[in-house]
Order: sequence, then structure tokens, then C-alpha cells
Amino acid sequence: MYSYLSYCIAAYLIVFISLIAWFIHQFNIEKKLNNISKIKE
Amino acid sequence: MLSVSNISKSFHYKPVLKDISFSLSPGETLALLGRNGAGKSTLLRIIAKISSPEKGQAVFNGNNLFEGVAVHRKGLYYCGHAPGLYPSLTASENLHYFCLLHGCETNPDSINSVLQDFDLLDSIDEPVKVYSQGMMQRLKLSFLELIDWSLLLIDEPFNGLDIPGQKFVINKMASWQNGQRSIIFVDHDISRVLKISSRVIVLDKHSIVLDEPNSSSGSEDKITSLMN
Amino acid sequence: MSFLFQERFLRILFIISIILMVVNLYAIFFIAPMVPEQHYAQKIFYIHVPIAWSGFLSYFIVMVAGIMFFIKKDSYWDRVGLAAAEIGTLFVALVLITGPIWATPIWGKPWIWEPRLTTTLILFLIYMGYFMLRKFGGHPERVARYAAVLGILAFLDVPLIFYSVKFWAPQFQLHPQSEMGQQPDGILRVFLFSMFTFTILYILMLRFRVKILNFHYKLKTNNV
Amino acid sequence: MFLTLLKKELFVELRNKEVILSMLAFGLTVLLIFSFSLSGNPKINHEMAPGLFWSLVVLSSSLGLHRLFGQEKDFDAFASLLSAPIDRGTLFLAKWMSGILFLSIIEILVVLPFFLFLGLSQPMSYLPGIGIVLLGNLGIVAVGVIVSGLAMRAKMSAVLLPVLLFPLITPLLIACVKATTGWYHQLMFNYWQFWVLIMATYVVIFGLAGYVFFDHITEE
Repeated sequence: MYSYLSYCIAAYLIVFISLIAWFIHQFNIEKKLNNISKIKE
Repeated sequence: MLSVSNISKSFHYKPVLKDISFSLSPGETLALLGRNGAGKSTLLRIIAKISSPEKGQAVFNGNNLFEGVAVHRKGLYYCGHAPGLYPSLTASENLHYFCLLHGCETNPDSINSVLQDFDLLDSIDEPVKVYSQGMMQRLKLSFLELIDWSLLLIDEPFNGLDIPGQKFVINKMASWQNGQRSIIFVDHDISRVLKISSRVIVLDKHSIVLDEPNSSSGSEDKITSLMN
Repeated sequence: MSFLFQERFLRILFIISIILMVVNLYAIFFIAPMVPEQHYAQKIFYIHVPIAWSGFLSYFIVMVAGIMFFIKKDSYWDRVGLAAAEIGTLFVALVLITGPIWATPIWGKPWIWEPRLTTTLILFLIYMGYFMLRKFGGHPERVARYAAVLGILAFLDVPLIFYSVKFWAPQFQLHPQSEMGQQPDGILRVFLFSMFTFTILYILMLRFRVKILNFHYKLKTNNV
Repeated sequence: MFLTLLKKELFVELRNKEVILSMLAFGLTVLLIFSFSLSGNPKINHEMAPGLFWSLVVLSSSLGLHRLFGQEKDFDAFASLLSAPIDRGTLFLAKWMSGILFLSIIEILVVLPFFLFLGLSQPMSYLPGIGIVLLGNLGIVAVGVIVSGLAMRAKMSAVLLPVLLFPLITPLLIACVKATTGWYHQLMFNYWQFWVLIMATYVVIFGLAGYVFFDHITEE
């Protein structure tokens, strides 16, 4: 019985990778902004 | 007549106007001076409700300009840098329509007499887009003869005019000033400003640095020092 | 990485949502019963629907932020609208990816004009226009007003899109939403838990993004 | 005041026919492309006629609507309009009505070649068809005026307008095509009554939204 496991994994991977990528992207932006604000003071 | 309180506006996060407040009583001719980009034209466009400020109110004849109904702007006329007309219509058609939009009836001979007065009669049936800079400026000012305004916001009334044209406009402005009407105009020529205006406001670094009646003699060098 | 948050509340929410997500994944794969003929493909359902729900919730928040922006005239609401639009479009894009992945084994073809999926697609296109308007609309102060108007119009359009698409292709009424009721108990509980987890995750992402946009705005306006 | 505005709109358009010419030229060329690209077999054309007609209308209206504010933008006549004591909602209504008039003129001019080029048979009754097309125009132009107001001051407004207009318009397009199919293929009215309801809701929602938001759309 073919259990479509590959489809399930594919979907979960895409969703969680993009969510994690979004978080990392936001962390980088926050780090960049922190540096800029430190230079400002 | 008009009281403007803490108007501020910024473009691309750069403030162009910071907390501008002043009030204007009927019969005053106010000159707005300032370097390029000090926000003079923006201030006029905000009062005329063409662009919206981030903060601030304006009260005109007792009712709120920004929140109120459009009829609150009755009597306020804005004459901007750009011609502000329909390029493919002729002078008389433009005059006819914009007077109707301001709620004043017009008839052909009153239009012709005004155009005669501003010596634009010879190109009466050509579309406005063929007009020269000077003719366009005179046409823009000819609107003021037909529309009954009580507050005039005019951006550089003299640009593109030759010497006789400027003299003509100067005594025109004097003739309009009948004690009930007030004028806010933007200009760069300090000596001309001191001749015409009853009050001067100088905008620098996006806020008002000088706001005083034109009577005092020392005002000329004070303004020149601020301006450059 | 996670200690870069300034706000304590965000840090706590971040940790909570990680724990919830791990529990959720465990529940999906080990607790929820296996549907006989769909096998693992049915597991996609546990994230596809919550993501779609967060996407639509997000576009609703864009509308609310737009209305508040016009009432309060405070650019904070414009930033909330922008953050909600960005995250909403991210979620809707994920729905448009997981939908076909789920449809290929179950219905045989990746894309069918099924009402919910088509509504999501049209909203996704509207928000492509939304971001183009934000990019080319002119200076940020004016674009904030234009984007608020478009955000409100987009959500007003949702019921119209849904009903016109629903009756446009009546033969595609396969979406399993209707049999939600008589699902065996195991599936329903896990599904609701997953919905809860993704909503918490969404709130975290929204607050985080709004905080960053506020920070960016303060930097921009203060340093002049 | 609304009538003076409408008269001005028509007069300005009469003077240089910018909107009408651009729509007519574009509409006929798209019609040419349709008639060449399709197989030319009348049976298939008969099936697809409503769809073709409405896509023709939507495509050419996107071009016409882009030019709707053209005359105001060139010499900044818009500033004089905005500073005049006119209610912005009336401005929206005037633009909406003049837009509908121009679009209807184009449809009248295009519908004859449309039937000839695609070899379509005459519909039995004309009245319901005209009603549907008018209702469709109302909806399209309502959304179109709002979107062209949004895109007017943008840099790439020619690109921005279709990208904003078409997704917002899809439900209306579906409703128009379904209603026209119902009428053109003489189906029972209660079959396509639902679609007329969708079109009417569209007109009401976007008409009201336009009236309310035009104030914020037009300001700089």
C-alpha cells in the first residue's frame, strides 16, 4: 500500500522551512537595526 | 479668518513641516518666504486640502477645513505653481468651468472683458496648452477677477512675468485687497515682498523662524540675514 | 538567537509556541488515527487548514488596521496593516503550495478550481498588486493611505469572490470541509489543537514584525 | 454640481477624445487577435462568445481608465479640482458616470464587428442583454475609477492599474460571463438570476466604497 509519505513530508518540510526562514530573516533585520541604533547613540 | 495649528508633514520620513501654527485675520497680505524645499508650497497645498498633513488642524471662517464638509472651503482659492487648467480647453472654457465649480455664475462678456483686461484676447480660441509661461500666469490670475474668494493661496504669482507684467500684477493685488480679503503668497524677491505684504513669515529648517508685521523698518536686513 | 528579542513578552511567546508546535507535530503523527485510504497525505490537512485560517485572519486584520488608520490617523496602524499583509501573503502562498501537494494523491490532479483554493489564489493576486502599490505608489505617507484603502477593498471582495467561484464550478464540491462534523474523535481534537498552535504562532509573528517595523520607523524619524 | 462636473468631463473628452480613441483602437485590435487565434468554427465561437466579449471589455477598459485622469494630471488641473469646494464623492460619481458612458460607446462600436468577425448568430431578445452589459459596466468602472485613482500618481501607473484591477474584478467577470451566457443561450432566468445579484452587489459595494474613500484616494 503506497502511503503517500513523500507527499506529507514534502508539504511539512516546505511549510516549516519557510517559517523558520522567515524568523531568521526577521532576526537578521532586528540585529541590523540594533547595530544601527547603537551607532546612532 | 484662518487659523492653522501645529501642522506637520513629512515625505520619505523627512519632516518638511514641523508644527506650523499661525493665524490670519481678514485684510492681511501674508508673504511666505524661505529657501527652496522649506515647505512653503506644501503648506499652501495642505491648507487648500490638496495634500493631507500627518498632524494639525486648520479652521477657516469658524469651521474645520480638514474634517469638515467640502462646502467649508467656499471662498478659498488655490493658485498653484502648475497651471491647474485643462490643456485642451480654451481660456474662456477653462474660466467658465472653474467659475461654475466655485459656484459663481459667468457670462461670455464678463469672461471676455476679464481676458481683455489681462490682454489675452488675441489667443482666445486656442487650447491653453499652446500658451507661453507669461500668458499662462496672466490667465491663472484672471480667474481671481471672476471668482469671489475671501482667502487666496497663491504660489509665486510673479514667476514667468516680465517687468510690465509684474507691475500689472502688483497693482492688481493691491486692488483686490479691499480689507475683507486676505492673501497668502509665496515669493523670493524680498524687496518686492516688503512693498506688497502687510506681514511676513519666514520658513527655515521646516518651521517658522520669523513672523512679524511688515511695518518695522529693520525687517529687511533681519529677513535677508535669515534667508541666506 | 532567540535572546535577540527586546520584549520579554515576545521571548516567552516564542518559547511557548515552539513547545506547542513540537507537541502538535507529535500529536499529528503519533496520536491522530490514520485515515484508511488517504494514509499520510491526510496529515497535510492538519497544517493546510490552520495556515489558510491564519492567512484569512491576517487579511481581516489588514482591513481592521486600514479602518483604524483612517480613524486614528496614526501611522502605527499602517505598520500593523503592512505586517499583517506580509505574513498573510506568506501563509496564503503556503496554502497554495500545500493545497496541490495534498490534492495530487487524493484527487488525482494538482490544481482544480475548488472554491476555497481559488478564493485564496485570487486574494494572493490582489496582494501582489498591494505590494506593487506599496512599492510604486510614491512616498510612504501617501502609500499608507492607498494601501489602507486597498486592504479594506480586498477583504470586502472576499465574500463576493467566494460565492461567485463556488457557483462558477459547482462540480468541484470535493473539499472535505463538509465532512468535518462526523470525523472520528481523534482527528477533531488534534485538528483543533493544531489550529490553536498556528494561531499562537501567527500572533507571535505579527507582534514580532510590528515591533521591527516600529523600531525601523523610530530609527528613520529620530535620526533626522 | 454633479451635472456641471459631468458636463465638464464629457466636454474635455469630446475635445481630445483620449479615452475613447485608446479604448476603441485597443478593443478592435484585441478583437482581431481573438478572431485569428480562435478556430473560426462558429459553433465554438457561439459557446465562447460571452467570455470573449467580457474579456474584450475588461482589457480595453483597463486602458481607457488609465487615461481617465490623464487630462487632470497633465497640467495639474486636479489640484484646482481638489481645492474647489466640491465634495470628493461627487467627483467620484462624475468620473464613474463619464467612465460608463465612454465604455458603453466603445461597446456599441465594437459589438457589430464582434458578431461579424466571430460569425455569431443574432440573439433573440436584445433588452436583457443591454441590461446585463450596463450593469457589468457599472461594476467594472466603479472598481476601475477607484483603482485608477490609486494608480494615478504612482510611477508605473500603466502597469500598476491592470495588476490591481483584474484580481479585484474576477468575481464580477465570472458573474457577467455567466449572466450573458444565460441570456445569449436563452436559459431560464432563474438559472442566471444569482449572477445578476452578484453584479448588483458589486456595483453597490464598490460604488459606496468609492464614494467614501475617494477623499483619501485623491489627496497627495
